[in-house]
Amino acid sequence: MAKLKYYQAFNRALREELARDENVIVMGEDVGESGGIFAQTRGLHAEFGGVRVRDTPIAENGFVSAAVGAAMTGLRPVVEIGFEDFLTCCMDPLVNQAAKLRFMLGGQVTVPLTVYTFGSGGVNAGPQHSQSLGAWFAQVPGLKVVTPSTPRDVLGLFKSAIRDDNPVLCLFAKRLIGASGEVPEEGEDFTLPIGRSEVRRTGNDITIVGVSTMVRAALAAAESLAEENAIEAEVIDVMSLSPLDCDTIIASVMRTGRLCIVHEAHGPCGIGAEIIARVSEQAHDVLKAPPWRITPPFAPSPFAPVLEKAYLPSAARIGDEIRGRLA
Amino acid sequence: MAKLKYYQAFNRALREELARDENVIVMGEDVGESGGIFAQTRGLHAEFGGVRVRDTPIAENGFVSAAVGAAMTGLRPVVEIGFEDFLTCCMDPLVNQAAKLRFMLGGQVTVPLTVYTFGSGGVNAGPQHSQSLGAWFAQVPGLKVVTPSTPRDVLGLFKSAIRDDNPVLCLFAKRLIGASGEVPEEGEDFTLPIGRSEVRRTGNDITIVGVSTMVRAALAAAESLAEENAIEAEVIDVMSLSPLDCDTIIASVMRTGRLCIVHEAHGPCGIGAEIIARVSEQAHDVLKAPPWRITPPFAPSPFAPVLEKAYLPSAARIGDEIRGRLA
Amino acid sequence: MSKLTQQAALGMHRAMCRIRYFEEAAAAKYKEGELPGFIHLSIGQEACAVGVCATLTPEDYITSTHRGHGHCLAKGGDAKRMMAELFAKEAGYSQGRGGSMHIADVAVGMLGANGIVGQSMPLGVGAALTAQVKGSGAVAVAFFGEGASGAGVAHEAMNMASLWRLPLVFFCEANRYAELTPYETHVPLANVADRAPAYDMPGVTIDGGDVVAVFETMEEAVARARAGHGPSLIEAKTYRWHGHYEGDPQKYKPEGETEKEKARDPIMRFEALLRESFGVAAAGLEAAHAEEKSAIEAAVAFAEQAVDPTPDGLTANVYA
Amino acid sequence: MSKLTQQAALGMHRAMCRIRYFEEAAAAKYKEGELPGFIHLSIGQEACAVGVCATLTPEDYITSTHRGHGHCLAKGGDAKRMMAELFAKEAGYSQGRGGSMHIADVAVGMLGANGIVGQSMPLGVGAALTAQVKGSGAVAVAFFGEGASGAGVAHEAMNMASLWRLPLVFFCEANRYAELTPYETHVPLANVADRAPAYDMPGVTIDGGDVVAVFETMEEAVARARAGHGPSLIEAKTYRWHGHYEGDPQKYKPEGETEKEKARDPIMRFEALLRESFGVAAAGLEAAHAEEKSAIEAAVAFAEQAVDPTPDGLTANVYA
Ligand SMILES: Cc1ncc(C[n+]2csc(CCOP(=O)(O)OP(=O)(O)O)c2C)c(N)n1
Ligand SMILES: Cc1ncc(C[n+]2csc(CCOP(=O)(O)OP(=O)(O)O)c2C)c(N)n1
Ligand SMILES: [Mg+2]
Ligand SMILES: [Mg+2]
Repeated sequence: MAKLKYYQAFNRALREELARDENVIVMGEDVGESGGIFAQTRGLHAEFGGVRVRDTPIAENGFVSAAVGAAMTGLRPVVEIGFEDFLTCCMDPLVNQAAKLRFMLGGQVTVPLTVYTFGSGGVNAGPQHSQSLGAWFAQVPGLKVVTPSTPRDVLGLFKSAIRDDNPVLCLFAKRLIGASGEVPEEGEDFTLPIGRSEVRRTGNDITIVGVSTMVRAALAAAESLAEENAIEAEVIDVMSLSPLDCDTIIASVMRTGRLCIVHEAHGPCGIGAEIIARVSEQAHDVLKAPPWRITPPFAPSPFAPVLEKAYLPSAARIGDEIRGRLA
Repeated sequence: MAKLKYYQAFNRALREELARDENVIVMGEDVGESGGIFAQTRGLHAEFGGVRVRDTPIAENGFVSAAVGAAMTGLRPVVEIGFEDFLTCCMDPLVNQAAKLRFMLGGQVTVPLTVYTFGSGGVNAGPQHSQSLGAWFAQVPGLKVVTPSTPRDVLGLFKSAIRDDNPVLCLFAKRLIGASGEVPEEGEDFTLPIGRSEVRRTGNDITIVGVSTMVRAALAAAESLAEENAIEAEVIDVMSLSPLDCDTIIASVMRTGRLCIVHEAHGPCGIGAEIIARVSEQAHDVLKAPPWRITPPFAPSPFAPVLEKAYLPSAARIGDEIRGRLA
Repeated sequence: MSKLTQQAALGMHRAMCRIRYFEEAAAAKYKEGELPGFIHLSIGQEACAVGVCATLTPEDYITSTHRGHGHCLAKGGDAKRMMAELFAKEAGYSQGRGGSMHIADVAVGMLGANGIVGQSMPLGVGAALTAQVKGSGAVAVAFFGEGASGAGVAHEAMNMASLWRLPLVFFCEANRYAELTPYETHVPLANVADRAPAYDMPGVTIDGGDVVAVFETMEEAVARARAGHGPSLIEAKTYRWHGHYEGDPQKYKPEGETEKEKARDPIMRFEALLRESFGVAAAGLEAAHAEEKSAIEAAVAFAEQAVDPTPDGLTANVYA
Repeated sequence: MSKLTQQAALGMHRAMCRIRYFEEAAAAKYKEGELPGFIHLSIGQEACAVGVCATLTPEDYITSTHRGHGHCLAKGGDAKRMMAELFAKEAGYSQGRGGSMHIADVAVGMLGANGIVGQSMPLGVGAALTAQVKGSGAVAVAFFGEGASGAGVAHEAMNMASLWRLPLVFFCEANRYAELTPYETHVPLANVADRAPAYDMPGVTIDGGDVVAVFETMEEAVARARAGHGPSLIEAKTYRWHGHYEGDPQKYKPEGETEKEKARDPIMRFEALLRESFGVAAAGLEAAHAEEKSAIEAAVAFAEQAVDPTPDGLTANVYA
């Protein structure tokens, strides 16, 4: 095992795929010579050249659509949208083009497109630079959506996304960019399947499902619950919002009888709602108590650190809510 | 009571509001002299002039954002996006501008914007002209979303939307455009509150929540269930996706113990998921059986009539599913 | 005219007839209630589709709009499978999933009609990007309308294509209306092509009813693209004889306008030229008409007898 | 120069100093870790904000970019409340909800900085639309960067403004970079303003370090807008002395470039002119510096002692 930071795992994944398949190209604002605003694409332009690692103008709608056109005709474009909030600027190529073209052309094309972006809050970036919008895309047939929360998952899921013949949206977390973690050694071609959740901690008293940044918060809460209250929480990292692996969650709830979902996205019509709906539909009787969601309040993300701290779900809040219900 | 068609109720609502408040303006493709592709704005250009009833170029991002700018500075723009599918082309002004400006400017502005569009399927318009995307906006704080299913509701909710000081998205249904229904007499200033669901049929055996076009299907199913199986279904028209009136739904489920939600939108992270989540969170114990959703399969809307017919939930399918579970 | 051989010219004439008969048949069948959904016809604009595609090889790409039948036929699409698609049959190009608005034959480089106005342009950028990255020598043509020229993606696409010197031609069919509103509602200039300097690319406005002018102008733009000198913008002034969609009452058209345009029928104009400058006999032209007409009748018969798709395939091709 | 009175010129000089000191203070406090989030400074571009806003009345509107401190100050925003906003305090213009990237004083017609590149332009169209519909006589100015000029909304906004003859000025601050990439990555032309003919509007490229040139060019465009003759496009060639965001290592800048630009400091250039052509004494200029500097120090002190917002207000102003 080697140790890498989240953004380094990103960089390694992209480098490996660029080297492996000459049809892989990278496009986006500042992905070229400058190496990206988070150093995420550093070195790739030098190694693979400006034809394959290409700076774009600020035209998200246009260059994502261009990437769709390129994907239809034989390339495997990997496209950066700097902040997840800017996905608002390229919804049409994602939803009406990439997601639908294979279906609506009767299978005449595949669209092996990867779009990645940095989302979530916690860095005081304010209302237009802190959002988590993954649920929108989980609603769209034809797309896949992954939310890696560790360097290992970044490496494995990003590489799988690039190799997938479908459009895949990789939602990375700004806040985790500098986080370190173990990854397979350099040289190992490591991939992870899209559409599988993982149990990060086992326990029999409650199932906590975390999304992205909230997996860490859930794990921290679980430790304190174990220490202070002898409550053993099972923590699941959902990893893919679409396809959603509900089997792993239901198997857990079968044992724990209790379910809590934590995410940074807003509650209404979010992935937490979807998980509760599926568990209710498929395993209603195993729930010993009402399931619930822990999310930010229904308001944009505030800039002020003191407000954003209160806004985002924390380990303390997760612990308290669970204690309040179980203790 | 008078009788009007759905699009006529639309036209009357807009005419009344244009006459009532000189700050109301209408913008969109073909809303002017031509009177709109569904005759929805017929006569308004002649009555109120080209300054207030304005044809736009095909630039949804630009003209919705322009409407936001106009709303911030004292107008009450009412903006048409012809098909709901084209909301993909103006997500940024809706989500990052209209929804957030009041919050992120600390209350310095209001954004009294109304955006309306014609969604849903059933007219063989194919994958890019048949979508129901309301759940996306229900996830966004700062927006309101209504889904009127009758001429009366069109009249009442559209007028309320235009008067609301917040951005409101009115999701009309193409398929209902020619449907007739009773409305208050011409001259009566009729509005309906945004954020309230209505019980359309009472019953004690199961609660069916319908969205837009699916309210009719649910009512038809309820009639056949009553006749053929002596099952009395309560049918609720959700009417507003945001704010969502879950109290009316929960009050019903308290009596019926059973819940089924029907919508044309895809299941994952849809309003059905949200309703199940809220009912599970707030009234888990009153559910006597697993709740469930009836939606199209997870695929784009197919063009072929024989396929679209099988794709969309129907009264027959609703009836069968309920019979299968209750009988 | 030097560049155009008689054989090529006759092929173009055939293609124009094919499009005309195809769309007339579609209009008739639509009126009879046999075709579901919406259809958008390009009758009157045949010289654009044909003049453009006559300069392309099967390896070249085109991206199209909601008004794409002509483009698909001109690029080599099969009228039978196209008609079957309009009839929503399993034998259609997209097995009845897409219909008229998404007509496509990817095998011949027709990447699809598209229901989102403007998107043909960045999609074309993508096809040209593939050609550039792979060094395949292919070029792409993105069709669009004057209405689409007001869309943000039109600008983004032309800007990117210029910055990256892509092998691409932006071909605007300025047919005087966008849905129910005239050109002037959408473009504050006399010519869409006058925007070419804003992208440092050549721009030219031509008579879109003159198939030879389209062909010759395109030849130059395609040569430029293939040589690696970057994109061009061509605007063809043309006219749609029918409504925006079949069934459109067309109240927005001044009285007599369509009739006046019909008198300048691009097919008739080309036939005059074929007779006068290419020495083609009237009988040859009539034979072409007869053959194309009966081919389209065969396509209709094929489509009518073809089987419906079955609901068990509802989720096919959602994912690869 | 005839149009500019000494009094007005002195006001502009003050405003330039105010912006400079405000942003230098913000940079220092950011470095000390006192300011959260990201901040984008316009040091070096002061002549643009000031030259533009000097031609406007409080009833006129401006829309701004992520780099909006200068615009807000020049339009009459209060340094105290602005600084408090950067410090994320309740006394800030937006009660700490928006921060630097959304700095606004709607009461003086500054409709807000914006974090979405390009959106300042259609938002400005909206403000101009209000002026037109209400017949208020107000004009709007939309600031944007050369990077933003590649965004689809830039095109949509300029097209609409032209079609509707809106009282609007599009003001491009071409500061040589968009984030980490140079002008050439974004614009295939020497000048963004060369796109004006594509919208049938006047376009001019000027030296954005020359506040008088900005002022005079704007006066003409504003007069045109007020007279109902429609929009204009002005491009000011300028330079940002700092990074894209504070903390940016600026590796993409050629060595010595910033220093060379600093030698052409727009404030110093204006001071030379004030002395030479307006007969202003050096002492007067020094006094202005001293006063503006201490006003900014007071603003910092105000912001530092101001109270934090409280979490009970998390959902305030989400809905009206
Ligand atoms: C993004 C988007 N906005 C609006 C529409 C509705 N619409 C379909 S065709 C059309 C007019 C297009 O005009 P033009 O580009 O001139 O093409 P033409 O129909 O004349 O061939 C419009 C507005 C759409 N399909 N997509
Ligand atoms: C839609 C969108 N895409 C990307 C970004 C990230 N971004 C912020 S500023 C910037 C560069 C803007 O360049 P320019 O318009 O020249 O303004 P400048 O920063 O030079 O003042 C970019 C790409 C954004 N905020 N919004
Ligand atoms: Mg047209
Ligand atoms: Mg710049």
